[in-house]
Amino acid sequence: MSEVITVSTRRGGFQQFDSIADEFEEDEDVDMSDVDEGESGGEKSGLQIVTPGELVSEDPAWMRGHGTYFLDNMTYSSVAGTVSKVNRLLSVLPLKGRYSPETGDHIVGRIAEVGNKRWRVDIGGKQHAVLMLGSVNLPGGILRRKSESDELQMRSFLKEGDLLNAEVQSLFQDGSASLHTRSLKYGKLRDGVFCQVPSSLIVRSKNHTHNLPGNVTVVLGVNGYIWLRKTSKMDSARDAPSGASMGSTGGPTGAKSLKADSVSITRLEEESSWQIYVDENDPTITNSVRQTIARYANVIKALAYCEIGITQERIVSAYEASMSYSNSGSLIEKEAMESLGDDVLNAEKMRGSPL
Amino acid sequence: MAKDIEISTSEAQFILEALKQNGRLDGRSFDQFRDVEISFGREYGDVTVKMGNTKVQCRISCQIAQPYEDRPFEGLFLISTESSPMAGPQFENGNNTGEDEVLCARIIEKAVRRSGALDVEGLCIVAGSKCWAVRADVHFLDCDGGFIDASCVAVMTALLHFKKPDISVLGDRVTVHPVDEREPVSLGILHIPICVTFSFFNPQDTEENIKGDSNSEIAIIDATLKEELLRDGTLTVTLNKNREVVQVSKAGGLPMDALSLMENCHKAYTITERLTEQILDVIKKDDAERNKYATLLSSENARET
Amino acid sequence: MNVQDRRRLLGPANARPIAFSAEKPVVEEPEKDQDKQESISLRKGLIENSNGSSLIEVSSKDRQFSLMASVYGPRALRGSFTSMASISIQLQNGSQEKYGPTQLREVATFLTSVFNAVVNRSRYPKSGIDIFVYLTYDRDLSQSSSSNISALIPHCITGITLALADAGIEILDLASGGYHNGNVFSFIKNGDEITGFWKDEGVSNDISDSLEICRQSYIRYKSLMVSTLMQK
Amino acid sequence: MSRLEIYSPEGLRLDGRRWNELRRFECSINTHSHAADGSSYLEQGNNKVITLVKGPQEPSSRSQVDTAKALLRISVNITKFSKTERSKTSHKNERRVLEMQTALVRTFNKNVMLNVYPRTLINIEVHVLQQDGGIMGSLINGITLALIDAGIAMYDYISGVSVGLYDTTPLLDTNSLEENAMSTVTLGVVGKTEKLSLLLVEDKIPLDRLENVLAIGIAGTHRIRDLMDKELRKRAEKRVANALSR
Amino acid sequence: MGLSVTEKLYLYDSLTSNPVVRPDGRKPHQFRPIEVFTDFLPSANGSSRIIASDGSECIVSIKAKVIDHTVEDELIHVEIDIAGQRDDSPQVETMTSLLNNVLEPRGGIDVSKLRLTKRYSFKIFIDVLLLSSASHPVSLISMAIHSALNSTCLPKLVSSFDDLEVEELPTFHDYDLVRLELSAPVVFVAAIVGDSILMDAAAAESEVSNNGLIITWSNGKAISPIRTVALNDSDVKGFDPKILQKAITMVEEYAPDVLRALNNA
Repeated sequence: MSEVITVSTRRGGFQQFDSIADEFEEDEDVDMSDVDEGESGGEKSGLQIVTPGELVSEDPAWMRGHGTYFLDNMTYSSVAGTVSKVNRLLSVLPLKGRYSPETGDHIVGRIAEVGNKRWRVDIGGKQHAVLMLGSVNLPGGILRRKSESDELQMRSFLKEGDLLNAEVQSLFQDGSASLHTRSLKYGKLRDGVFCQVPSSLIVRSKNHTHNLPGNVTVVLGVNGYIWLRKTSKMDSARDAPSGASMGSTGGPTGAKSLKADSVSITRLEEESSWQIYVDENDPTITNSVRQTIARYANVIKALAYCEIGITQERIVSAYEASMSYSNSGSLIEKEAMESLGDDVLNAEKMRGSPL
Repeated sequence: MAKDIEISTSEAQFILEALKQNGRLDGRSFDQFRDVEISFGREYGDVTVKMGNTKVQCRISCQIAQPYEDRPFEGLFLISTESSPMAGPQFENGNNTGEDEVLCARIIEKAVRRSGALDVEGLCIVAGSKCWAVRADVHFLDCDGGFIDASCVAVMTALLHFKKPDISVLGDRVTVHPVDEREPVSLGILHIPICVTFSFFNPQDTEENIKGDSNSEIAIIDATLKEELLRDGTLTVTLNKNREVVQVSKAGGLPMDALSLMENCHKAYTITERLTEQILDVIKKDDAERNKYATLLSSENARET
Repeated sequence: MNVQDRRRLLGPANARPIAFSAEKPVVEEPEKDQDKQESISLRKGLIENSNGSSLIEVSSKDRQFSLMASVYGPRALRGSFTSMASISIQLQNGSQEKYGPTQLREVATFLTSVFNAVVNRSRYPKSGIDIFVYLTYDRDLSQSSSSNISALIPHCITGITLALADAGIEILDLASGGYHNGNVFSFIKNGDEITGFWKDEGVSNDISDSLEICRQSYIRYKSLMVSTLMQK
Repeated sequence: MSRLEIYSPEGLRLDGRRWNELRRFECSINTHSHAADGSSYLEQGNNKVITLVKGPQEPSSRSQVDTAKALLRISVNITKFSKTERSKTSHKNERRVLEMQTALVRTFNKNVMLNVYPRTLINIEVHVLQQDGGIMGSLINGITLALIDAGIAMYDYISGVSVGLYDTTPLLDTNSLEENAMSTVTLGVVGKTEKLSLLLVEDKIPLDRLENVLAIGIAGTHRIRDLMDKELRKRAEKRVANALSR
Repeated sequence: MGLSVTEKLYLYDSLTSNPVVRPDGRKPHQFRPIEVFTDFLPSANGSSRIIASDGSECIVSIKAKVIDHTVEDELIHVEIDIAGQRDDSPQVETMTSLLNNVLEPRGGIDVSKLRLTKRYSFKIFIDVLLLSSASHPVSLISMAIHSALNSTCLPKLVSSFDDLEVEELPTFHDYDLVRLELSAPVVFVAAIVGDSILMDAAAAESEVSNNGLIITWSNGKAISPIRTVALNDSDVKGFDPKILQKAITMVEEYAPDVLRALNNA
């Protein structure tokens, strides 16, 4: 393999029809009478696969969810995907599609437009999300009322292109999201790089910000937007031994927790000042941290390439497996990505934790 | 489009509800074509067609030109359709790339020109170097729906009506004789295509249209502008009286059962027959009118019969 | 959605016919060294309607040509917010249709990237600066050298810089360039920085030889520009 | 090409097919996952068509916002090299292409559940790399596949095919040689129904033969629907199996 | 694309630090892998499709026509179609002009191979369809043209070469084809970030580049056209003259590897 570039070629074809060349043995002539093919195949996996226009159920008792439409008692599928029956709700989950926001999702977004008292945020969905001026922390105190001068200097808080993480506060009638950043864990993102994976690979969970080995923190947006950064003081505070940052349970670390609290209160004010919107990175990011971040970015892309769901454990496991490649730049090759994916899955099987 | 015509919700509901109850605003039945009025201008090939409030004018002109290199034995034939804000605010000056305008122009093109309604070989004067170029200019004067149908009648009547100057060819020399010198000659018309447009409405939900078997979709013939604005789909069938389908265009819109589309084609045929007759009739009448003194003015000696 | 009435062909409300100002002083190179290959003269502020303009006339042994540059702006841009001025440059043939439209377009794109690095664009958010260059006259005197557009590029850069300065638009430095042996360099900061390089003929090893020669041209054009701008 | 060879007395066509045979039909989806939300590549005989579906997405301008439903846009790019003889002029803005685009938009407007995606834009780009007759049908099939791949809700498949009429024999799925020699009918059919979304006849056909032609056309589109469905299911099963094993 | 200020700062610092840290860990001279497919258009004389790992994609068709070269002297004709752009858009026109320069006979391409007889030649029509591109596409396009020309086969001439006297059109063998061995130049784009030079810059890297250099490589040497090109709209700056030579040296060092990979694979 060349150190400079890999080129894979194929003659005589438009693309690799991957392993689906086994068909067309059958005659393709058409008779006036319709030959109805068994459409109920594909249940080997136990999941029912349906395609648009297909009858999903004749039972009128179901409530019809996304991906379906109905006529009289019949429910039909409107997308290609798998049938999901939750309680009395019948829906079809498409195999692919854009991110659909849900209330409470922790997402990463990019400012697309600064509007009247609101920002429009690209979150990789069907529509931009809205971030109201009233839904962000304003400089100079967390509980301050927004003023007219704030409206005029919105671009000095967040401007086009800026990245932030936020929570979906509510959904509008048409399915678009309203965001908020009224917590110190949300807001403008700094000190790192952005990467993107299909949103279906991110599992909704309680926590989407993880500190990784090598002094790197990852924010896994539910929408598939990911931010990798150098672990900040705040990040490490969050991961400090339980109780320390929460300051709730007293116990043997009571004294310590008091101290932690006082730190966080002073920082709270500090963070609520202009500091939270400043466009500067931590000046102490070392070259080795940068290299670690690049490696993590490649590891995440490899997991996405193998269509493996992305979790903190898998990122760490893939990161460790990737150490066999001394140069993280070789992880952009397909073979390397595939073997990394296999390594992760094998390691999971060995440990017997299928997630 | 320059301005979209808006139709109020209550009016739209009223029209649709009426259709569901088998009624149309102007009292016509679903299969009833509006009466067609054809009138002629002073010159040959100047025709105005009126259908209700819709008014289309077509004028034929010709000149001598060079044939296309790859078709030396054929004359040229061009149909140009011009819409202007005069016909309605939905049209824009000088911009004929709107969806409806393009479709309308293409259908007339296919119905008349591509189907060979005009004998283009008869337009050849000297093979490869000289031929007649016939041009039909269609102007939309007033729009109340049914442009395609009216234009087609206008173009065909005008072509039948038109007379080009007589010529004599002597080697490479072509002499065009002025109309007052020699009787002009008619164009060769091979068949008369007639367009009939159906508009479809779906009285029920889309689900019923796609999955149901009631086939309850409504099809009306010759919609007015308001009906056109509200319709879910359209079909233009072009036929001639030889029972030939010249062109069919159902460019998307409400899915319709194949059998009911066939039924529509058959309905269109009866209208085709009637309109063809009407056209031939008015041509004959106009010809008689124009030539009523012909026998008197003839320099020939009268013969005993 | 279509609020503008486009049915009538009206010019902008404040349109004025083009007007040329009274004769402006010309800065010509002192004719001290006759062995110089080319003589050049610069003028500024010729077109009253524009915010800034310039005229360059060059004649050498084997080529004579002149070009005019005019600058309109900065003017307000409609639409979404942009944090920097956007520069658009158009190149036009004069009476002779010498260069093809795609070729002119490519040079214009090149010039745009040069001036994106020269104009202090962040000073003019949400604005546009339109620059027009007319290649008014271009004649080959010698049959031998193929008349290519490359040799004109340094003069285009000089012309645009002068017109920008005339328009009072902030620029980081006076940009200009030189042409030698098929290589074009555009410089700023006394030749310490390249803002553009263009080569349409020959191989790569002749580049370093041309660098110094082009830098000399740049310094010469720059001093001429300075004296033009100092004129009242 | 002599007219006689179009359909031999033995019942064989120029390319060896019988009257009711389709051309080779191969398709795959998700071929351009980086560039689009849904994509397909289709070979129907010698027709080769790439379709990219982008969206539903935020419209780039205010005029494209419809508060009730998504706006569907289709642009058809017929490349200059798509025919054996390279065309000198660009096909963009040709009236014939504009007509095709309009017909396609109106076909899919009624079949895609646009009301599910208010205030968005669905942009479809079709690139015809090679054409050999019956292109409209291939465009319809390609778009259907790409829309399904994008996970956009639609009522049913739409499949398209062209049928020619040679004397009294209808010939299914015509190629360009056949298309030049006889009248053809293009159909776009909804799912396994007999409902026609699109019907185009561009040359003379006896009225009393039309029904026959439509019947074989409908049967042909049903077969194409099944072939597309098969490919989609195969893909879906692979993905589901993949997801379960991981 | 529009990056945030902090992203740009982070990237710029990474790309200008020592050693250079690219966001995907590549070495400064390292290219991303590409996939090339050829000979998929039977109605064309040659065809290729090239896909970069970021999904950028380009399709090229080669069609040949016999012309009388005593009448018409343009033997190679390139046309570009960029999906979603008008034919007269600045990007299309600039790219057409640039590629016409790249494929200019006086540069690297040997047009004598298109010569059929004393009177007739093949004229090659190169149609480029750029389906999508994330960064400056010229490199991808030139590689696609290179592969397409590599795969091009033309009918074999059976009539005599000397036809100046005899008035006859060239005739060809019924099915024998001859491989056209025309090696098209490959164009490289080097991104300049501070004092660093990067090959095959990704979209985000282009976004923070101070400038870019287009360098044409043919028959083992860097040739014209060579020129600077802005890789983004906002951060274009001047650069040290030394960088120019450094970038060319870098291309000279690694281009042979790229061509070998492109031709052998």
